[in-house]
Amino acid sequence: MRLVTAIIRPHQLDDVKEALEAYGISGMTVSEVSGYGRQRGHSEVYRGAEYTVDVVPKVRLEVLVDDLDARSVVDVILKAAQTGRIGDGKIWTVPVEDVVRVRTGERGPEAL
Amino acid sequence: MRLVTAIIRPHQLDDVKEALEAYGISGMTVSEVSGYGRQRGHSEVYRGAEYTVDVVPKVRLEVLVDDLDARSVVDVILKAAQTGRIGDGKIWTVPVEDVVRVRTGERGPEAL
Amino acid sequence: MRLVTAIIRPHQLDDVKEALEAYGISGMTVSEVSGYGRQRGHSEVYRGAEYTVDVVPKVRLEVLVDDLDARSVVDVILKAAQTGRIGDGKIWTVPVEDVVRVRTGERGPEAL
Amino acid sequence: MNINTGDTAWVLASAAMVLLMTPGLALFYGGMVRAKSVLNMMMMSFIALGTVSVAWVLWGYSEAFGESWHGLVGNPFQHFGLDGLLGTRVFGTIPASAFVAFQSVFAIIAVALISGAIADRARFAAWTVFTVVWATVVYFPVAHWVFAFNGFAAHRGGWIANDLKVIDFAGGTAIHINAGAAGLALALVLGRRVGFGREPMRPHNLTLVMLGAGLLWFGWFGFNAGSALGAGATAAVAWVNTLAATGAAMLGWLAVERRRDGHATSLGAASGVVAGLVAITPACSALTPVGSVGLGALAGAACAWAVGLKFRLGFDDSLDVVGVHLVGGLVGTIGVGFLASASAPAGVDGLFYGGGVDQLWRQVVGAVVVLLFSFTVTWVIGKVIEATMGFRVDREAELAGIDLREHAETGYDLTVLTGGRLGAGTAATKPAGSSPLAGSAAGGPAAQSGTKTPEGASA
Amino acid sequence: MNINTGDTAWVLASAAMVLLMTPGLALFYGGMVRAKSVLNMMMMSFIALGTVSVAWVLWGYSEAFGESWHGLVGNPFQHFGLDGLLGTRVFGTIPASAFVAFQSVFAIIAVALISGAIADRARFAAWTVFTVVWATVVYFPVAHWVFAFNGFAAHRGGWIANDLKVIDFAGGTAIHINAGAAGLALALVLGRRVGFGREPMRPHNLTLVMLGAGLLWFGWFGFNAGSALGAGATAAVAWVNTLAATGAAMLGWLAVERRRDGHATSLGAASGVVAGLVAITPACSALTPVGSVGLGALAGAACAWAVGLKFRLGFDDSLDVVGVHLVGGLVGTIGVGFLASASAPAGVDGLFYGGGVDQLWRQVVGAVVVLLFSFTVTWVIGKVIEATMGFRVDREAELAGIDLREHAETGYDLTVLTGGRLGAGTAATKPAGSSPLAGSAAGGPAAQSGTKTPEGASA
Amino acid sequence: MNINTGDTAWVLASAAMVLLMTPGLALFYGGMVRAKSVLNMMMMSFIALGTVSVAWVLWGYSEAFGESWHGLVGNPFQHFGLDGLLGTRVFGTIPASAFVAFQSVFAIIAVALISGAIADRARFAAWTVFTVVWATVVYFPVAHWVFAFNGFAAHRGGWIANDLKVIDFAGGTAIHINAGAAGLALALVLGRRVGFGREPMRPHNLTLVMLGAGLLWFGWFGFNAGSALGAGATAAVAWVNTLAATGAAMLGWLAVERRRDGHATSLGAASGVVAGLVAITPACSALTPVGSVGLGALAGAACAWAVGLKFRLGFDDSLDVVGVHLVGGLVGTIGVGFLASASAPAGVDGLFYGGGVDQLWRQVVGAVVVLLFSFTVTWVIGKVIEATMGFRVDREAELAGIDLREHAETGYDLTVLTGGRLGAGTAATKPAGSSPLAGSAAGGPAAQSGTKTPEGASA
Ligand SMILES: Nc1ncnc2c1ncn2[C@@H]1O[C@H](COP(=O)(O)OP(=O)(O)O)[C@@H](O)[C@H]1O
Ligand SMILES: Nc1ncnc2c1ncn2[C@@H]1O[C@H](COP(=O)(O)OP(=O)(O)O)[C@@H](O)[C@H]1O
Ligand SMILES: Nc1ncnc2c1ncn2[C@@H]1O[C@H](COP(=O)(O)OP(=O)(O)O)[C@@H](O)[C@H]1O
Repeated sequence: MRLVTAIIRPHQLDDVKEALEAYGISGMTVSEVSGYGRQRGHSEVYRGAEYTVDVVPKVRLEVLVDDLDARSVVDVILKAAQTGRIGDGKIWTVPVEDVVRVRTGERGPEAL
Repeated sequence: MRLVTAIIRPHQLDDVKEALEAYGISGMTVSEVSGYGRQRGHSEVYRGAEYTVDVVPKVRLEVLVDDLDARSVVDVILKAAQTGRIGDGKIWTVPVEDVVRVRTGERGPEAL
Repeated sequence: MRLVTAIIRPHQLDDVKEALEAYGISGMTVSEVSGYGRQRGHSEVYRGAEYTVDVVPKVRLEVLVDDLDARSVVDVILKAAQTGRIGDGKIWTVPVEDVVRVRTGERGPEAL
Repeated sequence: MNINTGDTAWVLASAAMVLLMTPGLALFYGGMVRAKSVLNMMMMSFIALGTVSVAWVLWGYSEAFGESWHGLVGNPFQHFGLDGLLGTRVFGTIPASAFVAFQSVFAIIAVALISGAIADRARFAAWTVFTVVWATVVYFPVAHWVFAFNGFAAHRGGWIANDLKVIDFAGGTAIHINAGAAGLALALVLGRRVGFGREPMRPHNLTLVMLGAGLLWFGWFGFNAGSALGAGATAAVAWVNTLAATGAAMLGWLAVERRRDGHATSLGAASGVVAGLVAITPACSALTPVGSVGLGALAGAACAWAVGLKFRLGFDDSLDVVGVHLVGGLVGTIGVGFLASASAPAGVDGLFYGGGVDQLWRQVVGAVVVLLFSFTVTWVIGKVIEATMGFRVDREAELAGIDLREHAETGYDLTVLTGGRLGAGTAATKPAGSSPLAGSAAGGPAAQSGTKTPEGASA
Repeated sequence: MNINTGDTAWVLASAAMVLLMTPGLALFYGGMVRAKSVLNMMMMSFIALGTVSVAWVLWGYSEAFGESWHGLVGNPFQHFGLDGLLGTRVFGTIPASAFVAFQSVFAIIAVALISGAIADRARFAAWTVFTVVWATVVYFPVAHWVFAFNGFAAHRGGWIANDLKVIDFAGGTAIHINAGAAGLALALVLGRRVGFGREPMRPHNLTLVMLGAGLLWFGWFGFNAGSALGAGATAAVAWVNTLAATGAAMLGWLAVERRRDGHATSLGAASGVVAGLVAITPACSALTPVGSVGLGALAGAACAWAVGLKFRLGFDDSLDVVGVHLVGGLVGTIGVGFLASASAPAGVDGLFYGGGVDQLWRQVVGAVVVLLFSFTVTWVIGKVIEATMGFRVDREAELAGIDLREHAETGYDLTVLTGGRLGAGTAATKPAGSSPLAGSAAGGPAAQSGTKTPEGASA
Repeated sequence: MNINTGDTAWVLASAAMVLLMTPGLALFYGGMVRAKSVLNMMMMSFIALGTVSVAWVLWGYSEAFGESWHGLVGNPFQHFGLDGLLGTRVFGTIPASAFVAFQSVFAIIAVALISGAIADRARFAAWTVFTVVWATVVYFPVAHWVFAFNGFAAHRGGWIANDLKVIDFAGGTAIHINAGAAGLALALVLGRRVGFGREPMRPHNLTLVMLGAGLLWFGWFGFNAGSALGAGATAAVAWVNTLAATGAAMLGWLAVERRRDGHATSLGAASGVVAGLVAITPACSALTPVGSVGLGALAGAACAWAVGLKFRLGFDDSLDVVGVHLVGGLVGTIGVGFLASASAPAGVDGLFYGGGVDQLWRQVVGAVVVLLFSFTVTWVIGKVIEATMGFRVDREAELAGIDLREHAETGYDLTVLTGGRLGAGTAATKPAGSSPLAGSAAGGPAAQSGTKTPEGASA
């Protein structure tokens, strides 16, 4: 199995979720992160003092998938998350040894 | 070494922590995530407009363990986190190449 | 490619970011986590009832790097994050199969 | 008699200030619970603003201040709907309606105070019913006993004010002992929260608690000094005593904390403020400022100690209605018997000022009778509601958060994850599908598919 | 005539209470938007406190209460800068300046109310200009029509008050219908938010909403009872009616929600409070308390239903200025025609009390004229601003959050990630580099390099 | 003389409004610091409500308004414990106790204002001691100088009011210059925060700041208009001037920001409000409304510029007590010398109105003397406290957050991670183990082991 992790724009999350669902992926885990990269942050000014916020809010998506699906899932996410402007994010894949569904104790592909 | 990651119900966290401690695991990293899966979210109504919140609050647990402990740790978490109802979560294991303890610079199993 | 993950003290984040930038790393993803380990939490008292908070706020840093950089990046983080006191955190490395830059669809080292 | 505009101005301003105390209480309580039940906690106060207002106008005023039946209860039909009070009728030096206004907000907050005892676990519908029943069966009669003086709003008033002659200037018995005893009864009827005494249930937002304490303190000047029903020396002395006792109570509470727990906390400061305000409520016309400092310090310390009782005795008075209002109310009401000074407006000497035990026993009897009456009747009301409609939410609702279950809302949404989508099936959205306008909001076809939308493209 | 200190005390206190309503409104509105636009939402109210205060003092008062030009508008130059009102001049029983004070805060909140209709998307500079223009072209004249009675502040006043003789005690037409119609016009001019009707835009902080509702209620006693311009029976009756209607409206709104959506919500309670306050505003001197309960219940239910309209009709009145203020204002203003009772201070019988349709048609005409005037003129103002300086931010700003774009600020920073560093290039920091003191803050050389600092070492 | 109920009503209401300013200040300041020190920031204001209230009642009033010793200080023993002021004694047209009440809240807020200068780093015990010492050694004497008029509360009053004849209606010198200079002194004594001028320390919750500004503005009408000690034309003019100057100051501040930084911010609006209120405080009885607009605009702009000073000069006046209160107080106090108009209640012409420099030099001397006195004495007090008990927390406490160290509390707990468990070892829990009731909370054996509990099973 594989763990596909994607860092995307918060506003693309709904589209990505829908695309994954359409592909047949039924579960994922989402969290809030701050991204640091080419995309510039912004400045805030408080009583004349300027603060440069160099991180940008992003969303991290984690999807456990079958080995065979890994490549397609990356593509599905890629397509739904792409806007073509700096800061669209990254997707990466890591091999996973073992997956367990807590409710049932099932292991391997059945646990997904 | 292995990294065991578990997505569990927030309310089970205390039990899992205690179980891991009893097993002899002394450290872990916890974060808040939103889960999306079979477990349904809920609806909220504001001035007559209904919002469907389809994510469920979950907790992510990350535990670095020795290769030998990996399987047992998964079992310990499984046992403590299981309620048998939809939404109990997942546990997965990923191989780790290198672990360093920042304080001392120790590497490998000693760093755990 | 490799994914270097580091759990560090929040207050060290700026130093680590600057060190990585100096080394030539241009992107990373940061999130807030709660750490559990040797470092003790603290107690709070509300109307005479004591609460023991056993987690400590930490920051998780994720950096995708080229295989060749992995070791050096770990060292850079180690140096910048180290204070020598309990609770400095961990750094670990995981092999990554595939990285994609969402904006362009580039894959592999170019995507970093 | 003629209306005195100065007195009226003060009473109307005071009434508005007391009205603000109930939202203030909602914040004070709301900040103390966990984030997942803040709205329900606040709603328990807010609904009292709705139900008790209406009940007051319809029958409550009349039940409390209509012609008395044996000193026990006013005639609820005499002024039903405030009949006969609109015109030029004057009570003392103020319009009858000004008195109606001032007393209305006392009834509201008395009910709201109880809610702190049963945080996080009461069905909202059941609580709504409770507010009306409790006001009718407990509060209006007790207000009659304590606040209805012979010859003011009616010829014959209540027995505590006129026969027992308890000194209870602004409601130590009628409001605080009453609500405190009722809170204890309900806490016992509903039982402990899931995880009580084991799981941490720390306040989720202490800035709300402190804001609430500030609003309460502000409003309480209307509560206490307004109870003079006029703008003269009595009101002014009550004002000063209210300040002195409250300041001292904060210090008293913090001193206990500092000694016992090692730290003076902001929750302690806010709690001390309320404890002092509670204690000086019955006493503010009867004490010297120095006596008020003493009473306040004592009340602060006593309540700081009393809030630990629930853990020892195992009842889940969640936000310490007993520890603060019942104990504080007792300290204040009985304290009058010791600390009253004839140099104060009430003109009575307490035990410490050479007045003997005459006033003291009256205070004790008044306090005990109200306590027992309120506890007993409330317990019965609670049991009846529990048996008929059910008073408590199920444990899943408690764990997930009562806000979601009872109100379908979340207190805060501070993250970038919007975490939802506009649903189908409600009033607002049902017809939306059929509206060509709504469907094409903001210049594009609604994106229900998984494809990229023009909107998505720029995010 | 002499100043009556009691009346003056009440009017001054009321004026301060009404001033507080605008920050209260800022919280009420601010809590309802998403976290990324809370500051802009609050600022739209705050800026009205700035611009309208100054406009009022310079020409606004005079335009509203100076000598009338055909009952349509006061002479703006007569009391420019409040000329001639400082001294011992008395209006009724209060100093002229007290009347100036009291009316000033009405103008401010009328303007602020409109902002709810265009949440999240208006350029701040454009809104700032709008506040001044709208106050001058719409509010001051309408206030003249409704509030300027012949012979009070000037010999000749406005046509609605003196010729049409609408009963509008505290401003159902001048404030609520006026602001509601203006809100509708602006919502149409600016168009819908990105994602309206599709993306969830749920309230980000309901504790702010409830706090805001509490402050509004408190202040509204000044608004309504203060409009008696004295501390007598009329003020007291207005006070009681304000309580009764508001409580009933909360219950009315919650009842509709409970039936329709299955839950009584805290947003509903807060909204019901405001709906009730709006409806009783014109009526509080004209109804009995029981009539007020009826009017309130009706207003609560009607507004709860009306807030769904925008989804059906597809206009983005973001925070329901139409659903609450326009509809509530109409219910109240027209309701007077039905429910007025001659036993109340206004002394007029409505249709239901045997008074025939005489008062009813006056109410309807007054309401409709103000509605049409306000809608039309506001629409023109909006279009002109749009055409000249632009009224709406671009969609990137809307998506990223208007707070950042328009104010360069973030409402909340609650995390341990400080998320930034002190920048260079502003007033504060520009000279800092040249100051030997600032560079060595806190006993160490500033760490601009990537190496560990002494500070870092202990974190 | 007799009590005037209208005057008394206004003074009592004003006193309550001013009391609310201190919680308002706590929010204003609290929102500006980082989340990890919000409670400590608020507590610095709250504790002043405790200590100064008690000190006032015991000796403070008498020190400020007792019979004067050479115009420098009142006799602290004359009215110790407010002795002799309870009865029917009347000052002017109000009960003596009403005057006591009104002045008490001035003392409290003067002390609380200082705390903004030393945010995030003062030991709470040291600050608590400071509040009492500073009130006694600095505030009560200065209040005597400025507010004690001959023949009002005592035959002989203070030198600034009676000999120098500064016009300082509500306390520009006694409160704002005084607190501002004290803040500067303490900021220097305590030194800069760890990371000052390098790390970002942006406001953690601007909704609190705006709420605080709103409450301050509301209360300030009591502060300024209440200082007339009666409900007449003077109070009404003060009210109007307070509105006009504040609105203009907000605009002035925002204009500077917009020009300098490119954006008008909500922190700027809130700060401008306070700057305007500060400046009009001494001047509100002496200016025309147009003069007030001018003074306000100037104060807003001047303070907006002045808050950058600390970065240039390198002192860490964390929340700009100097930039807002000292500078604003100077603008207002000295501004009177230029802008006073004899048509206003104070009846004096300033330089711009043809009055020459007579009033101007008085204003300058008064301002400078209070500034120097306050700065010097406060510096000494600060140094003594530093040397004896220590004034500053250690740097670990600063980094981890002073709330935890000094109060063992966390401001917010908004996440689903409860992050803790009920501990052992405190009053509340110590005896819990021995209670059979507490151990079996909520119908099950307490789960202390690592096994699944019945509770767990349903989460
Ligand atoms: N080397 C990296 N390791 C981990 N995350 C990264 C890395 N580089 C970029 N990211 C993440 O991807 C996001 C987008 O990257 P950025 O460089 O801004 O734009 P783009 O990917 O379009 O070139 C960043 O905000 C960050 O969260
Ligand atoms: N394919 C997946 N990849 C990553 N996380 C998943 C995946 N499927 C489920 N999860 C996580 O596990 C949680 C529980 O899954 P769910 O399907 O609701 O219940 P169950 O595992 O009991 O069948 C989800 O909320 C989500 O956080
Ligand atoms: N086995 C582990 N797996 C994952 N994270 C860990 C593990 N042990 C420690 N950590 C993380 O590292 C942080 C520091 O660990 P701790 O034991 O407190 O100090 P140190 O690493 O200096 O000995 C913890 O707060 C936790 O976030």
